[in-house]
Amino acid sequence: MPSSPKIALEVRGLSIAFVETDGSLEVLDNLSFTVEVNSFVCVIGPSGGGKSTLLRALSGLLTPSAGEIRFPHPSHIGPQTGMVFQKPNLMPWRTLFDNISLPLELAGRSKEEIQQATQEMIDLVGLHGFEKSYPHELSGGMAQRVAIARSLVQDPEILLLDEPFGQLDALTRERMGEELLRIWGERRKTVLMVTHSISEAIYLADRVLVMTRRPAQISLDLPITLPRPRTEEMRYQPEFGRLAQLVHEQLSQNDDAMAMPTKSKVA
Amino acid sequence: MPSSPKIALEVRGLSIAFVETDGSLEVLDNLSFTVEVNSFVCVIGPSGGGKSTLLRALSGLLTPSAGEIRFPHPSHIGPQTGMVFQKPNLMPWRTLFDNISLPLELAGRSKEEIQQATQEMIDLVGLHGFEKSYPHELSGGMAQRVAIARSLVQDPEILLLDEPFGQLDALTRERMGEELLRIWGERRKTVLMVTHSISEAIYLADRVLVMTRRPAQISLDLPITLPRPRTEEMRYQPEFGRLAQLVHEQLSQNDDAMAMPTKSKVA
Amino acid sequence: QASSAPESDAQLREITLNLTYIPNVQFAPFYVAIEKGYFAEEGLRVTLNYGNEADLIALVGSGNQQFMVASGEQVLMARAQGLPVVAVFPWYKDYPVGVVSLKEKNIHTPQDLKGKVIGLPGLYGANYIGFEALANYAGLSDADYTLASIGFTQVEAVVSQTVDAAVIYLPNEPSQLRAMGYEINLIAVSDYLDLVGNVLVTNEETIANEPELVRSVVRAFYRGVKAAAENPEEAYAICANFVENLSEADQAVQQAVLAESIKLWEIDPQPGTQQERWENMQEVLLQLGLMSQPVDLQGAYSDAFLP
Amino acid sequence: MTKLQNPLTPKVQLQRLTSQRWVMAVLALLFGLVLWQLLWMLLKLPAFILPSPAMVWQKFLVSLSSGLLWRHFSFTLLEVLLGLLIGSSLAALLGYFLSKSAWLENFVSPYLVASQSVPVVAIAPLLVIWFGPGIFSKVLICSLTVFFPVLINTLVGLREVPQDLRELMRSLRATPAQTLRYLELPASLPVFLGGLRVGATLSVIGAIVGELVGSDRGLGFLINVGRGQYDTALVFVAVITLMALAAALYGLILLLESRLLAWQTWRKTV
Amino acid sequence: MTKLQNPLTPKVQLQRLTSQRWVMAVLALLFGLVLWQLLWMLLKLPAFILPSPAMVWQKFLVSLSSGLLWRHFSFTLLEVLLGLLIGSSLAALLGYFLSKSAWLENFVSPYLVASQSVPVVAIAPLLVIWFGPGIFSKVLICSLTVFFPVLINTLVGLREVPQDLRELMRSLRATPAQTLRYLELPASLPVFLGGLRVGATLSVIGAIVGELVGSDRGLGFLINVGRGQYDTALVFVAVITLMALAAALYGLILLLESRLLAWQTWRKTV
Ligand SMILES: Nc1ncnc2c1ncn2[C@@H]1O[C@H](COP(=O)(O)OP(=O)(O)OP(=O)(O)O)[C@@H](O)[C@H]1O
Ligand SMILES: Nc1ncnc2c1ncn2[C@@H]1O[C@H](COP(=O)(O)OP(=O)(O)OP(=O)(O)O)[C@@H](O)[C@H]1O
Ligand SMILES: [Mg+2]
Ligand SMILES: [Mg+2]
Repeated sequence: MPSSPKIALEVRGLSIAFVETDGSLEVLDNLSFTVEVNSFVCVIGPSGGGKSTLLRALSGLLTPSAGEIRFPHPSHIGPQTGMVFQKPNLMPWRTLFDNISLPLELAGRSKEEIQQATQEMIDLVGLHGFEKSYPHELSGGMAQRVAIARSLVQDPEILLLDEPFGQLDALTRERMGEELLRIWGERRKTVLMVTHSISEAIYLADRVLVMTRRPAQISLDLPITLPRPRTEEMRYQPEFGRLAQLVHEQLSQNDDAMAMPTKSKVA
Repeated sequence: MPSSPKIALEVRGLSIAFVETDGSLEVLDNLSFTVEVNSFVCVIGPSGGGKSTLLRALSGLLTPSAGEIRFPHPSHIGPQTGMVFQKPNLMPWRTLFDNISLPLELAGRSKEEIQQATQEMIDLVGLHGFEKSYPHELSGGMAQRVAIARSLVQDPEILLLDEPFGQLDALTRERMGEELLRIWGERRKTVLMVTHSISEAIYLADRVLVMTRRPAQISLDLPITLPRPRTEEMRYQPEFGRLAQLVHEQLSQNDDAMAMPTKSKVA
Repeated sequence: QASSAPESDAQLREITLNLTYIPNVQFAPFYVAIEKGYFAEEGLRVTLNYGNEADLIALVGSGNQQFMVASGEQVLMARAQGLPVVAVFPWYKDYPVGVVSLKEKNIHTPQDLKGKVIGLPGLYGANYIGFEALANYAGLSDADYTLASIGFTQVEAVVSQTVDAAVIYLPNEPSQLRAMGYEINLIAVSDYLDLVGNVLVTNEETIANEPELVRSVVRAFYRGVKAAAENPEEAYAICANFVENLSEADQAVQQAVLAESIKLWEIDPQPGTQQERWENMQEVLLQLGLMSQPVDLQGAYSDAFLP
Repeated sequence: MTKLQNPLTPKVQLQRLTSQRWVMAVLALLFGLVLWQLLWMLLKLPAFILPSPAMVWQKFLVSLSSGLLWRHFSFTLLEVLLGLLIGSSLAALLGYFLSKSAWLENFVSPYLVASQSVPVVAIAPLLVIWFGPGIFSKVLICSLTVFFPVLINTLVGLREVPQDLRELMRSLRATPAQTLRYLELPASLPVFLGGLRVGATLSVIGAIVGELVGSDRGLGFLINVGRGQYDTALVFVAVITLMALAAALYGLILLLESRLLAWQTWRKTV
Repeated sequence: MTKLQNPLTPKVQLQRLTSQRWVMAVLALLFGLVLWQLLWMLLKLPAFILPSPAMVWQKFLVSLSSGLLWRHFSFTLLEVLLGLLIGSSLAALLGYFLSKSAWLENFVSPYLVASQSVPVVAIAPLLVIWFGPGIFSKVLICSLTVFFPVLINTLVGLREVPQDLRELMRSLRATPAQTLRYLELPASLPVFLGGLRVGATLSVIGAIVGELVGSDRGLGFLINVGRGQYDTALVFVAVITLMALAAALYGLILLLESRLLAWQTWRKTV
């Protein structure tokens, strides 16, 4: 855990609503939280709850209806966020290699640097041999790994991950999680990750934020006090189970409050 | 379990290889299995292993390089398969409602029938209120639920599901699984479902097929003898754990055999 | 295609002569005058430019260009719209338009056109005016015949009998039809009406500021006309230097075109002889409604530059 | 959160206004008129080369009240509409079949390209002989002009139909007709409509060219008459009328586009 | 599994051959020639209206060896290439900026549409006054002809750039120039190239029209010469040459397309 609680990301009173023909759809309602530098935060919540909307607002793709988002840490010259979208979002005309190297090209890195860093990432996500494949020739999980590699290759200060492991098999998923932890540990990044797996959240994070149904608020802000490095055995320790139980209960409660999710609008 | 072992689907010696510039990529290698009528089979395997390729071959979208696929059950006039792709594959110009009703329109059903059946499905997958939303206005999980609803609404004899619950949160995922079981139980369908969750596979299926790395073969064909209806408690019974252990081991073994997945080609 | 006199003297004055249509044996006098150095003797180096008649009149009228060849009625109509163009030399003595038909159609006089389908390029320009003048003269009204706008496809239309007769340019289409072996009847407008034909045109500004230039151009051109008319074979040979593909074209037809053209030329222009042609033309234009008011004919043409 | 309505500040109102197509079009028109008047005053070109807006307006009123303009305009309009209809339908039809067969496309496209590069005046004799000097040959020329851009955009549009959705339709056992109606048509619509935009604009030129080659009616003929009589104001009236016709057709297609492609609009946050 | 190579049966070989663009184009050419010869023999039209292939071939050789054809062809080629280059670059440029600003597009598009519907003949004197009678005014006309289809397809192509990828570029803090180069250019390329296909074909027509209006060089002029001298074989030679020119340009763009859009090919199973 970082010793001095410097703030990497500060969200205050964030509300987001989409214009609809017959009013507006409130997605986020007066959300406030902070993320400390070098911490690993997982966000968990119901489908359609507003997690992706939150991440898109944080990376500047959406203008909030109200509230503010700040990146106060002085070392950040501008918000250096890297984003993994929920969809792989690959460019169909670029090979796997070129999709991963895109951020480096944009940053104007040298040829050799690009070659080396990209190849490293390809090996990391287990796609060696597919460098020249085009996105439509990849399986769902392979495409998702390409997207992860693309976000990691640029080495950003803050990583925003939107269900990055959703289409990976259990083993690959675990391996990718381990790799993420390793990178996070080595390069000391701030990570905000959306996931649907409670155990994954607890296994990886310093803190788990549980979101309610739309309009989303944070119903639980749970610090994960398990020591690091985390090991497979921890998953079977009572503390892990207790934490998982807490999150699960909170999710169910949120769910029960509105048994069948329907759309509520502000006219 | 169906009493008479009628065969819904028969795969014999199925091999599939993709043409590449420098040879060919063997994805499936001499695969053989049968699926009994009204059974629920889950397929599990590594990312990029060939599961989606198998499903696409079964629904007639790919021509096998060798081997044959048959649907011997006499009640099937032609292969009446319904497919949920790994991606939602929604039509961006159609509303949520119209995306779900598409198969019914193609089947030439009456207006009222379409209206009723579609609305039922929308309620089932918890998307009431979003009937008029366009795909780009949906969250990842919502889009996936639309795809599921679209495959269910046509009421096919054989359901081919390619990781249908990948982007759903834990609770919605469980609920959708229950609904699938209910529909399967009521309408007696044959289901072949790809999933990455071992516990989900065991909880839902009559049989779990574990696939190896590419070129894929079936390394384990595990009958799940847990009684039906399945309940939440079963997840914590020793039998469930034993089965999960078996699958997990098999997957790890397959994985160890080729620690880092690389591409192998036939020149 | 710039063509200069044999002696390319830096002292020569550059002028552009604008011809309508494209390089063609019909413009033989110009080619002859250039080739034989008549223009150079006047101290002129000539560039020939080809273009659309209406465009060129607008350019000459606006002072953008100085000299061109135009049909007489164009001069009147342009002046009616305020373009200060002036005819300074009557190149043609006859109006070069006629009506051609296959012999078996038995069309010999304007009256025979009654009830016939007559093709012409369009309801504008020299062909239209010539035909309407002829019909008018013969006492035919619009109801007596059918006009078909067929573009410049008269030969094809006559041959394929899409039309009974076609309005044509006297030297051109008849020569071609004869060469193709068709027997034809020809009604020339000039057999019935004396109308002003092709003239050399400049603008009032040039006449006022450079009368000597006008005189030089007319003089050199007139020498070209006479030389070509006197020795058609030589003129035809000279044309080949100016008209592309002429040696590849059907020699008989092209020689016939030149011969027929020469018949229309004014070889001996005298002051005063133009008067009637211009008056007749003005009358026709007024009758056809192509002009609403008469113009002062003394401004439209000038005998002052006749050699 | 109750203040979700956007307040209608003057700036917002201005933005709304300028985002309206017709407002900008009217502004552009006014701007053009002013420019024309300025040009006329500055260049001092003679009226038979560049008449003033007032002179043209005068002529417009005269030719309108005499029925002259309407007679020729309606003829051209008929040609344009028929040509556009026939040309674009045939192009869409052929495009569909060509897109289904690579060898057919390879066989036919040399002819198509060749047919597009022949200037109408060069084949006018044949056209007039084969199809007569009436409206038919003009509609034909107009259709030919419209044909190519619509065809190419149909081909490109159909090629761009997402392969994933094609697979979806196949998995739903859709017939070719259903695939056309439910997938290919809507998916290729944006690009197809782009072709139609070009086609509609070209159709006006096509009709005019047809009329210039040989006709006794239509705006093209009116241009010829005006030119023949050195009545430049009349030429301008005819040209401006056909500009307006082209603009109207174009606007109509934009309207159609904004209707049919409404799903493309991305909802903003409040 | 060792039999993964596709055996080269005669049928497969035939399929491979017919999928080759040039093979089908040559076949089409031969087919056209045969048809022409048959037409000529059956219709028995006078050579003045329809010359035989042999006569045209003869004329082709003569005008080639005399340098006549080459002189005019090279002039037209220059016009076409310049016009295509200038017209499509300007169209792409303007299209890019228009796509960035709805109000600019609404303001400018009436002018664009209007400019497209003005027949060249109507403004020929103005063109000559402003740009002289030389090659410049022809290149201008040619550029204008090319301009519109390329512009519209640029606009449509840019509008069709997937929103998701735009968001990706924004999340990567790409500059507008980078977004253009890495996203907008490749993503809109298929539709843009479609516009270029139309543009290239039209450019030939544009050059010819410019030459017909007033010029003393080029294939358009040669057509006029042939028609004026009743040398129909020469007209055919000129027309066929410009058809070939258009076809060559078109083929070149198809080649470019198949290079640049190679990623679109979907791998088959063996
Ligand atoms: N562009 C948009 N226009 C309109 N509504 C939108 C848009 N994007 C998202 N929404 C709505 O906002 C809500 C939240 O969507 P969001 O994608 O943030 O959910 P999520 O929590 O990421 O869900 P999931 O886990 O399924 O991905 C949904 O109801 C969705 O319909
Ligand atoms: N159209 C194609 N062209 C070439 N190769 C392909 C194509 N489709 C799939 N492949 C290759 O086939 C292999 C298997 O892909 P498939 O999609 O079947 O995997 P999968 O088991 O579904 O993986 P995942 O769990 O990641 O979705 C991959 O290596 C992929 O690159
Ligand atoms: Mg999401
Ligand atoms: Mg898959």
